[in-house]
Amino acid sequence: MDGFTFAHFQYLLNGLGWTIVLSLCALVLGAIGGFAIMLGRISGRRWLRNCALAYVQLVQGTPLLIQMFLIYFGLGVIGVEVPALVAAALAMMLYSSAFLGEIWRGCVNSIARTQFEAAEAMGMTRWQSLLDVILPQAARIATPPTVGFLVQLIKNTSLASVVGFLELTRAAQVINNSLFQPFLVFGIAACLYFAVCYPLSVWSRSLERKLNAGRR
Amino acid sequence: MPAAVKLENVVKRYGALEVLKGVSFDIQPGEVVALIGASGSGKSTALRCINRLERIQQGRIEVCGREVSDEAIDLRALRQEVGMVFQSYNLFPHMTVGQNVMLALRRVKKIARPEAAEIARRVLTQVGLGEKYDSYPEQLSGGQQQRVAIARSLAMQPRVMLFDEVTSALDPKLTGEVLRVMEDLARGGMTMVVVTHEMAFARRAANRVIFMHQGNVHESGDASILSDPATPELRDFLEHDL
Amino acid sequence: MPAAVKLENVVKRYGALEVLKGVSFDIQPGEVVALIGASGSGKSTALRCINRLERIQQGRIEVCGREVSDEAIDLRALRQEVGMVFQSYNLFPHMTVGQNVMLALRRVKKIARPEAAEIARRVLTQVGLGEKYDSYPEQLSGGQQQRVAIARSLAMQPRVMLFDEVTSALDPKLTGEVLRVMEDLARGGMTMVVVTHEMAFARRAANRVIFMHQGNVHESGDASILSDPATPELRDFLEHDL
Amino acid sequence: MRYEFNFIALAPYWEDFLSGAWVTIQLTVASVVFGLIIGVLCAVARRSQSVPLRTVAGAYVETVRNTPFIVQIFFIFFGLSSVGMRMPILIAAIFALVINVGAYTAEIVRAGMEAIPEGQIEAAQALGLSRFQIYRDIILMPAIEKVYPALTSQFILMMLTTSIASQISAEELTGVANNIQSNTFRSFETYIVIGLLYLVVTFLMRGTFWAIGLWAFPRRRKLGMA
Amino acid sequence: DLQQIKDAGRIRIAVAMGIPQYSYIDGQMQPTGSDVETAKLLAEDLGVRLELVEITNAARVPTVQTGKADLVVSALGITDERKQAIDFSVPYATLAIIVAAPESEDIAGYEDLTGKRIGVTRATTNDQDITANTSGAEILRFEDDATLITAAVSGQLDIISSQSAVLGGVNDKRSGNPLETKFVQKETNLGIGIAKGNPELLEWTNDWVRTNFDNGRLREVFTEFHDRDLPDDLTSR
Ligand SMILES: Nc1ncnc2c1ncn2[C@@H]1O[C@H](COP(=O)(O)OP(=O)(O)OP(=O)(O)O)[C@@H](O)[C@H]1O
Ligand SMILES: Nc1ncnc2c1ncn2[C@@H]1O[C@H](COP(=O)(O)OP(=O)(O)OP(=O)(O)O)[C@@H](O)[C@H]1O
Ligand SMILES: [Mg+2]
Ligand SMILES: [Mg+2]
Repeated sequence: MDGFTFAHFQYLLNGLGWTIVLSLCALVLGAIGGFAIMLGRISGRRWLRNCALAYVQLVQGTPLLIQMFLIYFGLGVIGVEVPALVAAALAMMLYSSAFLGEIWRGCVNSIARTQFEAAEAMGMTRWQSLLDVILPQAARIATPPTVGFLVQLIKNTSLASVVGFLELTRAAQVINNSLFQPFLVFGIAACLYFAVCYPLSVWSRSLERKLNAGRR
Repeated sequence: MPAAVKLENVVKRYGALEVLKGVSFDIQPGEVVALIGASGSGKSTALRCINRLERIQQGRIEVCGREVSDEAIDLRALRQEVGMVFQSYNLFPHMTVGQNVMLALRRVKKIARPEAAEIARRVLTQVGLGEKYDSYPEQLSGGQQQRVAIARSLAMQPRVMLFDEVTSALDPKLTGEVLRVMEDLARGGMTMVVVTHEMAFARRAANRVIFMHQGNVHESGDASILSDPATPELRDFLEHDL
Repeated sequence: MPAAVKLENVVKRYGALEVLKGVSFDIQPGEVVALIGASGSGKSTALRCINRLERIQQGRIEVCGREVSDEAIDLRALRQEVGMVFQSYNLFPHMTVGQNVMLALRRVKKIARPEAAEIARRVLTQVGLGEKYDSYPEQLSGGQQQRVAIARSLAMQPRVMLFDEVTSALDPKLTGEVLRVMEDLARGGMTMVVVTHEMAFARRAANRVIFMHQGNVHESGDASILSDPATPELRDFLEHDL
Repeated sequence: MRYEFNFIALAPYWEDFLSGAWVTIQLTVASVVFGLIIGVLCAVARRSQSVPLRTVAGAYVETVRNTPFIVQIFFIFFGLSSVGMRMPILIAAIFALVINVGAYTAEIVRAGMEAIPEGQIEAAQALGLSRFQIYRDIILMPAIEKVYPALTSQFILMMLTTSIASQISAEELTGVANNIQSNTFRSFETYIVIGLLYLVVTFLMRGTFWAIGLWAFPRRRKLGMA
Repeated sequence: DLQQIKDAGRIRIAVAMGIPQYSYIDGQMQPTGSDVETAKLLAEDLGVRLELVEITNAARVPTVQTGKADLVVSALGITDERKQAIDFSVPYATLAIIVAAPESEDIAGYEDLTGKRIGVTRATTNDQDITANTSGAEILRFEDDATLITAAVSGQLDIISSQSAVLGGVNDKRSGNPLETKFVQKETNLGIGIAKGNPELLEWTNDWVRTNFDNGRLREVFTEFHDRDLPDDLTSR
């Protein structure tokens, strides 16, 4: 057991690859789910609103780790065989859809109700008003918090190790288990995370500034 | 000929607060009616009930022969008859002036793009904004925005227009321009209900004045009631007019 | 006796845009001056320069004998002399009406709470809002908010008050009330600068009228210039007044 | 179905579950309080005129926000003991959590401050208030009120993050769950139980934040916005 | 089941990576250790391809319980409680667990741990043993051996309970004041875990363990990594 080698670094990069794949899955699937949750949360139907709210509360109220575990092994228990990637993607989708749904609902709500009224007063349907008038405006406000959430999501993919994913954090743990040099190994892992997340953070903030400037 | 707008004993409550307490009035086709009254007397609420942005608790509202208070009313059809210009314009900030005007033409009336664009240009020219077609709302002054809002409603060729304080915060010159547009419309036979707090404007624009007081129609008549009010409330309201 | 407010050749630029192009005027203690002019002519900017919310690029401004354009000026002292009522009120939404009025009394003048509360009640009563002491701004109608903003400035007993379009969006009755408050203040000897786009208001409130046009003082004189303008620009501006 | 659920097997461990929940709550409360203080200070620092102050605060916020918590907690726990500071586990965990949540809080509060309309500040200036007074009375409280829902969510997320403190041997809910399931091998049952306990803690937190909001922002109560 | 494994031509064996000497990653980033090599032998003899399922400590039992893997060969001690959840083969190896501390500490048995701060790896036999036999000790439970070692190296801890193989790693990194074995807690029998309801697979595995223990292959693999021998009577314990 000697020092940190290039092979170790490749192993970490490989882990980073999985981290990115999982994050993209979570983002894409979560965006679809989150859109549905957002629609549910602003729906005119009370039962739909309540269902969406209950979903959000449930998912936001339990750790992702436990959700992963219950989905991966839980589906196994009831006899549904899912590959780890599917289970992890499913759990991340549930998780991110709850958060994205809430973020987007906030953005839609922050578009003044009068915009809805103006559209409806011209005879447009609710759906047309949403698509043509509300969403394009909400999308602008929603970009910074969505990117901000994505940064957190990338780091949370580390929890997928419980279902056997060798993503970046787990790869670092495995290496540390043979090298016992936590500062070095985790330091490098932290740098890799930083290299991915920081540009996103910067981008998110420049977007925020641009949008704020537009509003003043 | 049926009334263009008819309210019968309309009651509107927000929770415990009764905002309209049994309002009745008729507006004939082609009439221009000014709705005046103190702040909080229910003028905006009355307009909003007329095009069913609010539901009423009692009474009836009829617009161009349609029963507005009917639960099963076809809202889209109603709103093609009734245009509304909001106090705060409510333009869509992410669309150009042209797109603002075209939107409902294309989505509601399903008019093809080139034709809709042509209509948009025409009504914008009518309100003196032909050259602002490609500007965004925030690039316009207040008065220009207000006129875009008017054009946006006009493009749909409604039979009734509801104006909510369209000249607040405009300087005299811009107020004059809006007034001119409305006079054109009146000549074209459009029915209009105008909420305003500028008495000079009411006097000039309206055939008839309705004075609201604490959720009721308190006095109404032609513009002469503004110089010769019958009730002490209207007299008190006007007293401070400069 | 020195002028209460004195501008000498004031130039104010935003980047390349020259908004004030060498404005000069004097206002004597106790005078009420109406500042009129088209939208964008620089009226609000002039007010903001007077209490140093904006720095100027050239010229001098003096308020009650203090050199405003001096870099080392004691801003807090200046602002105890000059009160400002903003066009958009700018009440603090998280405080009650009473707290809004008391804030500066307690923080700036270091007046104890009970005494400050008493002053707040008194000025609120003066503007007819005694019973709104515990309400929050958003529970008030527009006119009431405007009067709270006036009370908030008044409580500090400034020697000069700057009013930026304080009567837009008020109905005649409320406009009349605000006018009455201002007349009281004028009788008390307060110096006031009033930006307005309502000519009737200017006519009634002001001893003197200053007409701004494209960043310059274009014409000034007593209220009679409103009926008998000397320059074609002022004539054009007034032409549309109803 | 091959698996038979057996929650009875967990019954002897109920005290352990509760003590785990209690540790989680302690970690959470301490981190919320100190995290909020750090966050507000950093938000103010990031808006200050002083370049060094801004840079330091910015570097802290960016470093923490863009690296995973587990790395941070390792560095703090083992890093400090390497230089001879051996502190109780709970304190070390709280220290790491505060540093983490402080950075997120700083960003949220800063966004709230930036959303205060310029006119509010001008009005306060025109009344003669000093910079400090304006910060305290006109910017900070309304900013926190504006972002209160976002803060609540962030603190709940942080509460869920405390589970990582089990890595450095804190006996909070997740750590306790791992102990119990290694004894009983009733993994699902254990995870379901702690899932429910986390939900309970979440609801407690939401309730507490709601109550604090009522007290701290009387306007919301009076206007029925809460 | 056994037939299904043969039909599929591959066997899935779960291994928790990161148990020093039993399963870890070598310099070429290849999994190795006594458990990994045992798994390779087993697959070879069954005549199927080996598919290693790399998991975490906590997931060892659920992974076979829910059929994510056919077997778990991962330093899993045979206990009565675990037997209720899964089936075990006869023992194929042992885990010697010890208490270690610097020379200066005067520790000879569990009772000397009272009032001391001792580190263990969570969810292991050590953890259970120390928890059951000490009173008044401050027990720190870390999620894996590496974290425990780091704690001992960085000075958070002086006393650890772990498997003997860990000691080398600790003393390599620890600056002075090396840890030494104070007493042996016990030697736990390790079994191969199988989901309940697979009698054929269980039987085949038992036969395989006995055969290969007797012919010395399993003992060879073990000694290669652990510097000690397995007891002779292991498979009949
Ligand atoms: N959504 C609402 N919920 C509760 N009360 C409301 C609501 N909308 C309006 N009100 C109340 O109804 C009353 C009438 O409001 P309305 O907007 O119709 O007044 P208005 O005559 O248009 O006054 P203004 O001249 O100030 O615009 C007011 O007292 C107002 O507070
Ligand atoms: N912060 C700023 N940056 C750039 N330009 C500005 C800024 N503030 C004002 N202006 C410009 O300065 C000019 C004068 O503005 P000002 O607000 O003084 O006009 P005003 O006379 O008060 O008009 P109104 O009657 O519409 O209030 C306008 O053209 C405006 O666009
Ligand atoms: Mg209104
Ligand atoms: Mg202005």
